[in-house]
Amino acid sequence: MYQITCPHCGPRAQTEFTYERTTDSVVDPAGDTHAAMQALYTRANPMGLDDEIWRHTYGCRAWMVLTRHRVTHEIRAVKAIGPEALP
Amino acid sequence: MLPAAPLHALEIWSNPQAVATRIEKALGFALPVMNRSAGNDAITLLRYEPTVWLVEGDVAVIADTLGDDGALTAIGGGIVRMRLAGPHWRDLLLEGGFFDTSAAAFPAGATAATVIDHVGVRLWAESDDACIAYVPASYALSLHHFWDEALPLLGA
Amino acid sequence: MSGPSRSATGDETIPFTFDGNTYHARPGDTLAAALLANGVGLVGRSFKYHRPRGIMTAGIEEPNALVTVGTGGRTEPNTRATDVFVYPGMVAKSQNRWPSLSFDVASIFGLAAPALGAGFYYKTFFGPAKHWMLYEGFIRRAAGLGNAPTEADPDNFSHKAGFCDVLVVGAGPAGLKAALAAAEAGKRVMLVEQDAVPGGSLLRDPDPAIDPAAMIARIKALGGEVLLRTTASGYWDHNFLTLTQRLVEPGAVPPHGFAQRLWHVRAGRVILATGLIERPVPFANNDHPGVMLSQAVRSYVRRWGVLPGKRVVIATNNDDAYLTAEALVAAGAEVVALLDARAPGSGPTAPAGVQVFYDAKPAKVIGRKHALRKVTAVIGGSEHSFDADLIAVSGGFVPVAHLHMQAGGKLTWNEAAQAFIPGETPQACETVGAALNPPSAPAIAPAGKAKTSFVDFQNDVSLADIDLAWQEGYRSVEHLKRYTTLGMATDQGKTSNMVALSRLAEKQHVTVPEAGLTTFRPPFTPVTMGLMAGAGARNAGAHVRRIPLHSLHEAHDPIWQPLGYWFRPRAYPVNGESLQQAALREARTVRTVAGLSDVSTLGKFEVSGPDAAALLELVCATTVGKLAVGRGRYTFMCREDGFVNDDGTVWRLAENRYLLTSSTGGADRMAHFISYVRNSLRPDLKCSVVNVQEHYAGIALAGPQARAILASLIGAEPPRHMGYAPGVLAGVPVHVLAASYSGERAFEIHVEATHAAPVWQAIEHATRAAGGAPYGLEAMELLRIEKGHVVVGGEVDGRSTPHDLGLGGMLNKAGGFIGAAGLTRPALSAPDRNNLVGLVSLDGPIPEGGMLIQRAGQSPQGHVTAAARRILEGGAIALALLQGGHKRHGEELIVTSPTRGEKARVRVTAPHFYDAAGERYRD
Amino acid sequence: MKTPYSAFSLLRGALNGQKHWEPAWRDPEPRASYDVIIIGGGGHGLATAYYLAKVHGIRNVAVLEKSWIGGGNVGRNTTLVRSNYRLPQLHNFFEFGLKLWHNLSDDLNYNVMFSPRGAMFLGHNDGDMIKLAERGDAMRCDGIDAELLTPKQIAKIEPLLDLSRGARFPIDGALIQWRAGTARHDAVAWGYARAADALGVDIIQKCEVTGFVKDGNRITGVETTRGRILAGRTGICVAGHSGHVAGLAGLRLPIESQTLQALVTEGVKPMVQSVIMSQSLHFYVSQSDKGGIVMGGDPDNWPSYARRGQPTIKEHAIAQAVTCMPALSRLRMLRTWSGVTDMSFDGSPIIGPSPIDGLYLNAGWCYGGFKATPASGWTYAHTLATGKPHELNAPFSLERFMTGATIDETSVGPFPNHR
Repeated sequence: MYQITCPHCGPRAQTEFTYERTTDSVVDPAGDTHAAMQALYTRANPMGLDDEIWRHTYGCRAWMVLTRHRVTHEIRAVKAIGPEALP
Repeated sequence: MLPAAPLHALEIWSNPQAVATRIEKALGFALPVMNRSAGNDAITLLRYEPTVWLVEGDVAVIADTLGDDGALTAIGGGIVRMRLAGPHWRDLLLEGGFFDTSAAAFPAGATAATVIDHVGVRLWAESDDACIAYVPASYALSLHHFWDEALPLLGA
Repeated sequence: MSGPSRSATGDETIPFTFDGNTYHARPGDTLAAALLANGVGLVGRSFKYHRPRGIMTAGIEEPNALVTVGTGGRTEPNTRATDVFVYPGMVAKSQNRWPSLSFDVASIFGLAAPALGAGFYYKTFFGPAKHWMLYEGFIRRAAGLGNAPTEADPDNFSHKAGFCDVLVVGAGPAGLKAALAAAEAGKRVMLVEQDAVPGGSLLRDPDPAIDPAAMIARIKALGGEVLLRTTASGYWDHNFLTLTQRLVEPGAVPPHGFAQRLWHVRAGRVILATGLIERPVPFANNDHPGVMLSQAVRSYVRRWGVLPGKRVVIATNNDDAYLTAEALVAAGAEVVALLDARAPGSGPTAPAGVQVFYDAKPAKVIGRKHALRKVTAVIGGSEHSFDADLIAVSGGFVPVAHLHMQAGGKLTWNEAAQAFIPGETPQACETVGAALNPPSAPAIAPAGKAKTSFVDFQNDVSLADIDLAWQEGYRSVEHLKRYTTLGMATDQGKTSNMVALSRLAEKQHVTVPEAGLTTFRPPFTPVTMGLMAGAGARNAGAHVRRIPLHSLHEAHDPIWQPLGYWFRPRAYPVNGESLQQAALREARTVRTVAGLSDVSTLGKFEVSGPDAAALLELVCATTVGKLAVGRGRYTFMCREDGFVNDDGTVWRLAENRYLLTSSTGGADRMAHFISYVRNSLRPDLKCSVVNVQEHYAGIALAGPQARAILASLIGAEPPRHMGYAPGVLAGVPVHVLAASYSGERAFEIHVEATHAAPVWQAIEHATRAAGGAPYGLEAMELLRIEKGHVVVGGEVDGRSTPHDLGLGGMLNKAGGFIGAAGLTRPALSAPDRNNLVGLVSLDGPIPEGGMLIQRAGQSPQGHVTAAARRILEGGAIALALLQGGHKRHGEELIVTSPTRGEKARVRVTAPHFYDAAGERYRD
Repeated sequence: MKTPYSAFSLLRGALNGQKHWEPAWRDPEPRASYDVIIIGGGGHGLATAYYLAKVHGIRNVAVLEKSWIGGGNVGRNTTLVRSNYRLPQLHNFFEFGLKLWHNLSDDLNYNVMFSPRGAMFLGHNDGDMIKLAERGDAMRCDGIDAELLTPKQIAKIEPLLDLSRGARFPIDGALIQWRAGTARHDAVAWGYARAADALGVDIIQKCEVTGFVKDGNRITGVETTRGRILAGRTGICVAGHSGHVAGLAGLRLPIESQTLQALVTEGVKPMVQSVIMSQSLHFYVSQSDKGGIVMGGDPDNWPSYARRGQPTIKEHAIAQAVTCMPALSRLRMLRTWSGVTDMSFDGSPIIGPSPIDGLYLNAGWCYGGFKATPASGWTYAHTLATGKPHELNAPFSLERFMTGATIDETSVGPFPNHR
């Protein structure tokens, strides 16, 4: 079970988090069909690092991007996303 | 279990610094930082989310400060408060969960949202002798029962 | 008298039974020690050939001495006799034998052994699959070791979290030292030991300079947590470990209700002081009772005061076994020969009176029931026999590197010890102590017949089986393991892996590390399933969710209906009504008078802020922004692929405040989805989304009298259809939403859940006074089917487009909503898609879920999503998804349900059977 | 000609110490070129090679395996074989395979221990039962066996299930497919390998593909750790790692790799007779011939190529199984393993041509690849032999994701982690 360092809560257990999708599969609602389907249906799926959107669903409910290695499971970086927030 | 209390979600979506200053002026104390609490006899603010505070008490003063930068939403009907009191509350919260409740990691005054026995709960270390758990009402009886069963293990 | 024994001291105070015979153990005895003390050497039967087996080890690596411990729901089959401490009244039984341990009919499998080598079953039992099942039946009954309990487990299992700076695994000399040092350095320390007492190898080879009890006391005094009878069984990512703790021994009744505890631990650093496991020696019949590992012999003698044999042969390739000779001699046993496989002069000095033979190794033993009779050795090329009741063997040592490997660590090869030593690791973890420094023990080629020289004792895998696998091309170590089943028994190869690898390396003419190594995966030792389940063993890890008005409904003794994790009233039968009768009565009441129903579980979101409408226009596929304050509308949400995700209603409560409802089943999914949209896609929006599903209890009031009833309760004219108004009911502030799901004039009254009871009671009272009644989900289903409303999980099946469901006309023409792009794909507007239709039966009831066909033998063209009978008139109706259904109204089809033997002739219609124009609730 | 496997042969071996058996497959050096190269020596790859040789007479075929054959998902599953799918494209495909399973041991002269002991989906409420009836009816209309069971009938088959009304998830009934069951997973790989080898197929182990040889928009071979090997047609068949290997050819697939865990308990005497699954819960249980209870649950629903799982996922699946069958409580989890699964974005496989000439795809099996082995091999062999899909795999094209003709059995949409 990973230890994910939430940008807001510090190190927490993976069981509090959910994986959503990779950053390159974010569908732009204003985009055309081809671009949307490319985003939705193709993945690099690398045997290495990828940027993934996760949510601290059962903690502070905030969203973040994890740069995570798909083989070693090392979490190289975590970056908060979402509206501007106080510290 | 504690009696129902007025609870609100306070969300600030824009100009957070300015709103914080206005609220501080109105309340006489600063909005708590992430995973901390602040308050006085009339009102307690518990921070569990980057943009959201759980407010226990009368929110009229805050409502006046928000303008178009935030909103209050009542949520007290869906939350049951339980007080875990006594020397073993930190130990009890280790049952069925995975959140470090040691005094060093979770000192009095701290707040945290986590999962206990598959139920999402929000915790507030009220003091070293008691912790308040904010539990979704639908799960409150089940979690109460879970804690009850685990009691004989404490200190054992 | 020969064989295992112990001199009585009067401490034999703990009664226990084994196969029905009562014996007595001393405090601190393992079952194995107690059995040996009582002269019991034959303990079990092997898996495949049912060969007699005894006690080979003194620890968790035991492959042979498996017994069933406990009774009733606490029965634990396959318990290692070496890993259970005797308690008063313990009931133990041997297993895998019939009719008895000493006379086991299935031991005739041993006679067939020449034909039953590795993988024999792949080469025979051909013919139809049913034939194989016949043979399989015999094999299954013969295999399988112990019997599972048939009763439910009466005990609880705890899951507990642990956090520490340093986790030390193993309380032997190295572990104690490491834990104490860390504690003294001010670290938060956890020390775990699988034994019941600390000390590890000190229990066998005491060192006056080390006092485990004192060290443990000091660690505890410094705030360290010391867990005995606790095994670190799994080492996972990010220094997360699972520990299994026996709160009571197997089969014992726990005083606090909990039998075991599973620790989930996050450690800053992990120190593995896991020690060594001794390696057995292959020779003919090396599986017989009376063949024991050398260190185990020493443990029984020194720790438990048991003599596993009186005339003992020791066979070794290392110095350690000389200590066993000392222990045996000191305890009064006769060491008839010490066979040292090494060259003359290799070993240390043997105790006085012990004859050492060099270049000597065992070739064969002959046994009797509980012990050996004779040991035959090859000494310098010639055979010698010794009368002996026990052989203590040591083929070297294997570092316990399981956790290290689970952590992703590498192993390095130590040629002198012929052993893999823990090397680099990607996690914050290090190994200390004996596991890093196994004694020198050179490779020795086995003497003796391969066929009965066992490597994996429990699974009866011999050297000959390894040879056969090699011969047949199963040469990678994984192929070998899988083909022979080596290392797959309950000991997971703890004593067999290295012996097998050496044989494989020998065959390949390569070194052992070149031959390969299988990976170790959790658990280190087997873990009780109930322990894994924890509290979830009784609720599948899913608590029931209680609606706010649960107890109020309970008073009406309703039929409850699970809906996700919720339970909602399905019907309120009176006077002995069946579910169907009650539902029909309730539905008729709604059609003719009024009914009230609990809709608290609906998903509900309060969306506020200047950009609330902008967010909703993204989430909802219908328009939202044009809603006037005090108005609402039906809406639905699409997934990004264009298929309908959920539906509900959206209400403008105030200038900058909306309420969005979703289906009960979709509530969590929608909460996550809306949060994604708001935070990932549009963090710039000035809005707040708060999940108020549980904040509000919801009460639906429907029927021709609903408006009048509500008006009297709130003292005001209720809002018109799709209108919203705040109000006060029974003194409680409420939101009144005029929405109809039933097809009648209807309202949803949403009230803060903590104050819902008086509101429900007032509405119920007024409704009953008007001749109405509460109605449940089943009546609601009849009403909505007749009205033609779709339901998520029914018609909205995750494969339907808005157009399929007849909702295409409501789509936001401006686009821009989630799913708009996906909807434009060609297959989403193909003419043969499944479209929502209505069905009217031309004969009997329509089977729900049944297939739509034109004639028998045809592939289905659609299916029935929901069926009902008409509420006020007779006749059966249904909603269905039918290929190209929008254009097939009027067609006659057959609904068939072969699994239920039901059929109905139906006519396809529009999916509205009741007041299609909505005249009953429009203003 | 290899010594055929038979009881007689075994008895003969009893007299000679089983010395007469040859290696089950050769260990050939790779040739410079083949008519067809199959990347991946798992069950599907070996089956494809076998059917190419046997059905289509194409024997100049190599199976390239980076490690040892059968080491991927065919050796890391829970051995379930069934065709009880709701959607016709799926149940017709798997039913074709199930028919092959029933005769597979004889066909291969290798006992794969296919045991049609019945696979049941439990229903826990009326809604489940209707869904099960719908599934069964859809199957029956297409000629596939399915039968609804009452709790009483279930009790006769699986008396240890908790059939009480007070159970947390009471059992209202089940849909059983009697012709479904289990098979010995390793034997499937080995049996296909031995039979394909006998027909002339080269099985090349320890040969990892590191790149593709390209001529314009055409793949003409592969680069491997054992050199360049050319091919008329190249088939990727590496479920679990499809994203990675397709990536070497520049393709991005609608696939994310996830870890799927399974476990087996210590052996006990027979206690589970059939294969038990649940409509609302997410576990499946059967008992192996050695007596171990084999079970699994949901995949770790985030991407990973690591063959190690997250322990709480297992704990949850076990909780579900123990709740339904309390007698499992005191058994012990003996061994766990994980496979890397190709989670496709509609839950269904992809078999067919790729956008690159000469390159074919067999991927996206999610957690259901083992049962598909014969049908996958058969249809992929057809596709590789003719350049066109067989009618059974035609719906499973890569294009369906762009056109919207997805085959979404669990109806959860594009994100496998939402499944």
